[in-house]
Amino acid sequence: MTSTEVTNTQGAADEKKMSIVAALNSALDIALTIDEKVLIMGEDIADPIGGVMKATKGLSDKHGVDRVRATPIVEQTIVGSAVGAALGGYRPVAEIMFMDFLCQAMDQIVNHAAKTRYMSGGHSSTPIVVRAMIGSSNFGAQHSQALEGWFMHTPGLKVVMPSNPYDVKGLLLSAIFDDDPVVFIENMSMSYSVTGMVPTGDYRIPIGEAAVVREGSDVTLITYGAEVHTSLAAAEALAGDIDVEVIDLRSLVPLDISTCLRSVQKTKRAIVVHGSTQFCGPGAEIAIQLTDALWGELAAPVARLGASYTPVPFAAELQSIPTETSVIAAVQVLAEQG
Amino acid sequence: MTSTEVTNTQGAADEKKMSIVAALNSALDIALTIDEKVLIMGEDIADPIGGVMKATKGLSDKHGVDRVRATPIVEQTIVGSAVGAALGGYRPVAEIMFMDFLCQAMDQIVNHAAKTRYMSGGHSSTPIVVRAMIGSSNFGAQHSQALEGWFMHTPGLKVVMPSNPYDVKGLLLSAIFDDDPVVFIENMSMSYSVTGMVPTGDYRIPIGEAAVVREGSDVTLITYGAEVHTSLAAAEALAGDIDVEVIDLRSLVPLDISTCLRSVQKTKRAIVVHGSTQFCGPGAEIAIQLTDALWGELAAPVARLGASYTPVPFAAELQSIPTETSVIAAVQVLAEQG
Amino acid sequence: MQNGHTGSPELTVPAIEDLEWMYSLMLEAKGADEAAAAEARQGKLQAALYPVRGLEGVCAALGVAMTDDDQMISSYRNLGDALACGIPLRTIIAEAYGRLGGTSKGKGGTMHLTDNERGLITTTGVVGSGLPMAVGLALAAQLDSSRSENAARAIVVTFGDGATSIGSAHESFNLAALWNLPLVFVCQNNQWGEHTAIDAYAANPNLAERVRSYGMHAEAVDGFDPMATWRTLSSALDRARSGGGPSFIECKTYRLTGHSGLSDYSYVPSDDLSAALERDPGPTMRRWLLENGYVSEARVSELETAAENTISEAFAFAQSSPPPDPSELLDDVYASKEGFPVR
Amino acid sequence: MQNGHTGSPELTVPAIEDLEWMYSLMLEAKGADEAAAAEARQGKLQAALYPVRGLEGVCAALGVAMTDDDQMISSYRNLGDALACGIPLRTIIAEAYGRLGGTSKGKGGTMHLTDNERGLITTTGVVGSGLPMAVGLALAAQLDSSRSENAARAIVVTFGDGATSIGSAHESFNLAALWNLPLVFVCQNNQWGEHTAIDAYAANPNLAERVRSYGMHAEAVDGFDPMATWRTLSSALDRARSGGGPSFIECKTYRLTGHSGLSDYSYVPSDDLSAALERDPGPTMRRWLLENGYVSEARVSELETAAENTISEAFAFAQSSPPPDPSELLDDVYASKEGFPVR
Ligand SMILES: Cc1ncc(C[n+]2csc(CCOP(=O)(O)OP(=O)(O)O)c2C)c(N)n1
Ligand SMILES: Cc1ncc(C[n+]2csc(CCOP(=O)(O)OP(=O)(O)O)c2C)c(N)n1
Ligand SMILES: [Mg+2]
Ligand SMILES: [Mg+2]
Repeated sequence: MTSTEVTNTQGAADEKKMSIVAALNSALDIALTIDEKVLIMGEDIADPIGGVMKATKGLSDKHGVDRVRATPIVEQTIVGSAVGAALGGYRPVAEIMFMDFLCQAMDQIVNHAAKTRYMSGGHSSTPIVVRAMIGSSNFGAQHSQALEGWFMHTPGLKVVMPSNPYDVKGLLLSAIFDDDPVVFIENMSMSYSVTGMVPTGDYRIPIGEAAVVREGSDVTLITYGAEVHTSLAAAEALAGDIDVEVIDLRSLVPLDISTCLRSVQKTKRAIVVHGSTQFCGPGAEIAIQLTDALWGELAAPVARLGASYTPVPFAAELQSIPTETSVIAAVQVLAEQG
Repeated sequence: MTSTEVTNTQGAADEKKMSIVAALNSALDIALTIDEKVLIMGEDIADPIGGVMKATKGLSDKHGVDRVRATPIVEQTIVGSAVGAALGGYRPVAEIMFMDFLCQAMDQIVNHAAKTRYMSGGHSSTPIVVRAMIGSSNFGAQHSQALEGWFMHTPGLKVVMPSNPYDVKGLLLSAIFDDDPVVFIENMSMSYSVTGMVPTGDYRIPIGEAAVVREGSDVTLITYGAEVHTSLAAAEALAGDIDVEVIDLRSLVPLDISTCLRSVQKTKRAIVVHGSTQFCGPGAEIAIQLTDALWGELAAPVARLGASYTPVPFAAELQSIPTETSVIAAVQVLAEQG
Repeated sequence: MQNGHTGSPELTVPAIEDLEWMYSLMLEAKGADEAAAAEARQGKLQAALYPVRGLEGVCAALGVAMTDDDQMISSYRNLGDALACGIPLRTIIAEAYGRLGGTSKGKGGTMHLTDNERGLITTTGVVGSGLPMAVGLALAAQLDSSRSENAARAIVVTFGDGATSIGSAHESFNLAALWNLPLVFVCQNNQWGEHTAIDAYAANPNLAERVRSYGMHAEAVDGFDPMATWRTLSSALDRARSGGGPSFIECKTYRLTGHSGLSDYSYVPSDDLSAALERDPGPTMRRWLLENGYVSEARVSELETAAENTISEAFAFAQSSPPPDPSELLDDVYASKEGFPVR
Repeated sequence: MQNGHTGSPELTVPAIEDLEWMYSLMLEAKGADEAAAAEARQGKLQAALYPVRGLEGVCAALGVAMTDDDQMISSYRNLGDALACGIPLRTIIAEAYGRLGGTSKGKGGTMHLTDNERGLITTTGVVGSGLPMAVGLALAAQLDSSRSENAARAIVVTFGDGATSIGSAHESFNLAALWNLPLVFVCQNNQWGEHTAIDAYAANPNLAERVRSYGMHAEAVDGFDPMATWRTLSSALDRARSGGGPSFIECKTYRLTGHSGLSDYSYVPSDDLSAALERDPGPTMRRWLLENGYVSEARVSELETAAENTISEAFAFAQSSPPPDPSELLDDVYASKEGFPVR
């Protein structure tokens, strides 16, 4: 699925079909195994339950509740204590159930984790990973927000948002062993439904490298996370008619704009597709960077398709987030333009 | 300074030279006087001190500590109780000293204030104003962030960021009597240094109307808040050489893109200048909207000049935020392009 | 809440009509939870569901203790609280189906029931976030009563035991005490926060003791005993209305199901669960009503049949209520749509 | 902290060298605060300044009670805390001037002193935010000591009385108690949070009592009495190091200046202030040292002269230290610069 080189240090040959949750679990298990400085903290993450999504299932039994620590309901202190443990030499992974609850932890993420290196004149590192999940409209407006745009706008953080089990595992391992704080974002809609072959051993995918997940010559869709699948479905539906290239950014900070540029230089037409609010969102940054770099070369303005300027509605009839249909429509409009 | 019509309901003729703090004080005093449902809450806001910036000086003595309430250090609950009081029929103004501390209150602003109307199917209103101040690098990286981009990216909020006492007063009065939650952002650097003639009575400036604060024909600078002054200074410095138009957005949500379009249709060149981080910031949204609407008409890509991708450094030698010099340089580069 | 009932604490037990209403509420809450879970299991209902099981008695007591003027802020586990406010079951269920007939026109969903007329001012899905809002709502009530001749109203905020861990709770306790607000913190202590037991997350699980140290009235009551709960809540509400300040009432129960509608709860120690089930508040109240002769067997059956009818009528109403039109997506974000981005 | 000193609580008073060091620290803190304020008043120093005045005795006691292995997280009012960790005054002052010779190369400023080698792990400018980080740092210490033969270390977090209002403090108290962490919460209670007195923001201003209810050791001590403070802190630190869990020590003092370097404090009741000034810890300690014959008049003068020299040397060093080069703006954001936006 990806073109990225794989560093496979143990059991290279072994692969298994995994869900995203299984890939998360495998990455966490490996990290806990190979480095005693790795810790996990979060609500309900200890066995027997092993996390509300079961991403940590079996890990406290195997590695001990000292290292896989269930916490009270204290998002601010989950992240804050991760920052403190990182300053004390550990590599903590903080699990926050729904991304919306990162609102409780913004101070520790933004004022502390993102800034300790700078404010200490480079003397301190804060190697934490904050894992958080974008929920779904079935839970309503407080359990479904995609807030990656905030973190992209916060210097000092890395932001990762993979779309498949292989990338999830390789990027989570990279994130845990990265010396900078990483916000690692998962989509609940993919947790069990997206599966794929994943090496059982340790491998890393570099943070900051996009993947061309479908080649095409007419229009480039630049996307990440769950919208990779929406975009791929739209591309398939349009196949034969419009030839669509799809780029899975995988990381948002650092942002692999070169891979995007190479593609759009070829297609001359691009749409950035994402599940977060369109207005003042990631797509605006990507679109203007492409416009700037390819001034005079584009066949039409770089388009965006993000979520509507509304809270996420509960009723299924109200669609705020890009769908296969809306992506298809956007591609068709763009292909006609210019 | 602005072209906006003024609704002056009392003492139309009376004007006074005011600092921004005096304008804030006057707006709050009028609001408390004309509507008993107006409340103010925040740390240290009661007399004798009347707020760390003295914006509420004299108000608790005049209107009572019941309505001008000093709170403990509880940003989350300052905003949360404002939301609750608003749901109970009041119009609370929550004062948060430094905008960085809004990190503590994101849940109440984003998950609650911004969404109660929608989540209640339109049955509830949450007419709060959250006043917060962008500090300065003298205080370091945790007291100097410009976070308006986050709030623009959050549907359900209005975002106001005025640049002068006249606008401050007229917009704050509008914000208080607006039925939606408003994030009202002040720049510490202007609090006392920027003064102007301000009517002593009640008048309102509509939220969502930009002002052309300097006319010019070569390049448009689109800006707001403290960077209006930086931009005006740069424009003056360039006068005779490059003729610069300056737009003060005043409100970011709703965003008055029409005023920007009218200007850029004329100048064909624009730079968005702001003190918040450039990457994934307000400038990206404005730039891509202009690009889209004026496709084929622009002489050069819409440029951006925001803060560098760093925490705000303390040492004065390190400049992360646009300066007169950097704005001048950006205008010169743009004027040569295309 | 029962129309016109003032929740006076002098009575040892509520009036017969209130007792019947309490029992009916408990039946409706339990039955509706079960019916919703069944619908969800069949894939016919796409909604997060948080059953009230174990807390029915607390909700019923609250419904009688609150007056029509009192107001509440609730959380995701809100079905019983909503009934306590007197909200018709059918609008609650319609909201779960995302239909126009719901309390929020289907836009909020199960975690965001709102009915301003009936006093359910807002419902939060974020643990602990109701408390700061309740502080503000209580401030509004306090200011209103200082300005008018109208009867003072009290504010109730409901939340779980797990919510006492989070920072917003602490800030709110202090502020409520400091400002002497007419606020009753109703802690629905079911001994679990999702999958974590109270002893595993609280160094001192005596929550009332902890909150007492803020300088406010705090007490624990057996939430499986609806009468004791009613008395304790009534006096807390009276205290609030009469200027006596806030209270923290820890209603001790036990969670009789999983955390959410369909979630596994095999991790709950079976001894604890069966001991708790012995004290299941619905059957307990039924026995008590009969043993003390407050109602006859026949009347109990009547109430049970009525509750069943209410439930099936509610689901039928919900299922036949139209969904919002796709064009309504952009409504209700702001007071007016003018000038705002659509995407 | 004093090199090699173990802070043993069996001694009634610290060793003479420690007593002298304590007095010197108090002089340096007060003198440096004053010199910095004078510089700021003349516009020569552009920095937020939060004087330690009133807390010098607490910082001095902490410096002796902590071992070299112990670690601290402090807040904006950190000059005395930094000296307690043994950080040379000149790097503290150089940071205030934004110079390369500062603890953070001038990038952090006065509110963000950091010296990992000397145990000052981080300093926050956000009220209350140090506590969650201290929980994590104490967790690291606990895990480290469970894995090695090395002596256990304790973690100290300092914060003001006003910080006890905010949610993060509450979350941290519970977690520290729950996890039995080697953590000492040192509440520098100067009776004021900026311009608001403790009685105006806390319904129960007995902070130790409040924190005790979390199930941890909590006590108040007279922070104007450096010996009593030293004894209390020493035994709290010993308890932490020996697995006895966390403590909350409320050091009661009074703020002897304005909240910040140049701020007005005419709102402080003058009777309270003059009563507090009678107990000014520096002069108190001086008298006590002399009266008890620990040091001679001559030695006291020597220490005073030395402190003055240290202060002037520190300002001279700071002023002559070069500022960072403009090109360093983009350094230290990430471990490596590659791939990141510059604007
Ligand atoms: C801030 C926040 N963190 C986590 C969650 C996820 N969550 C939902 S309910 C719950 C448990 C709450 O326990 P408790 O307060 O005891 O209430 P109960 O569900 O038992 O009624 C959790 C952790 C949330 N909704 N909000
Ligand atoms: C979260 C937050 N809110 C507000 C402030 C502004 N502020 C700085 S110091 C202070 C008072 C703190 O009082 P206290 O905790 O008693 O410490 P002291 O300053 O007295 O040492 C306030 C409100 C802040 N820095 N952080
Ligand atoms: Mg519970
Ligand atoms: Mg204080």
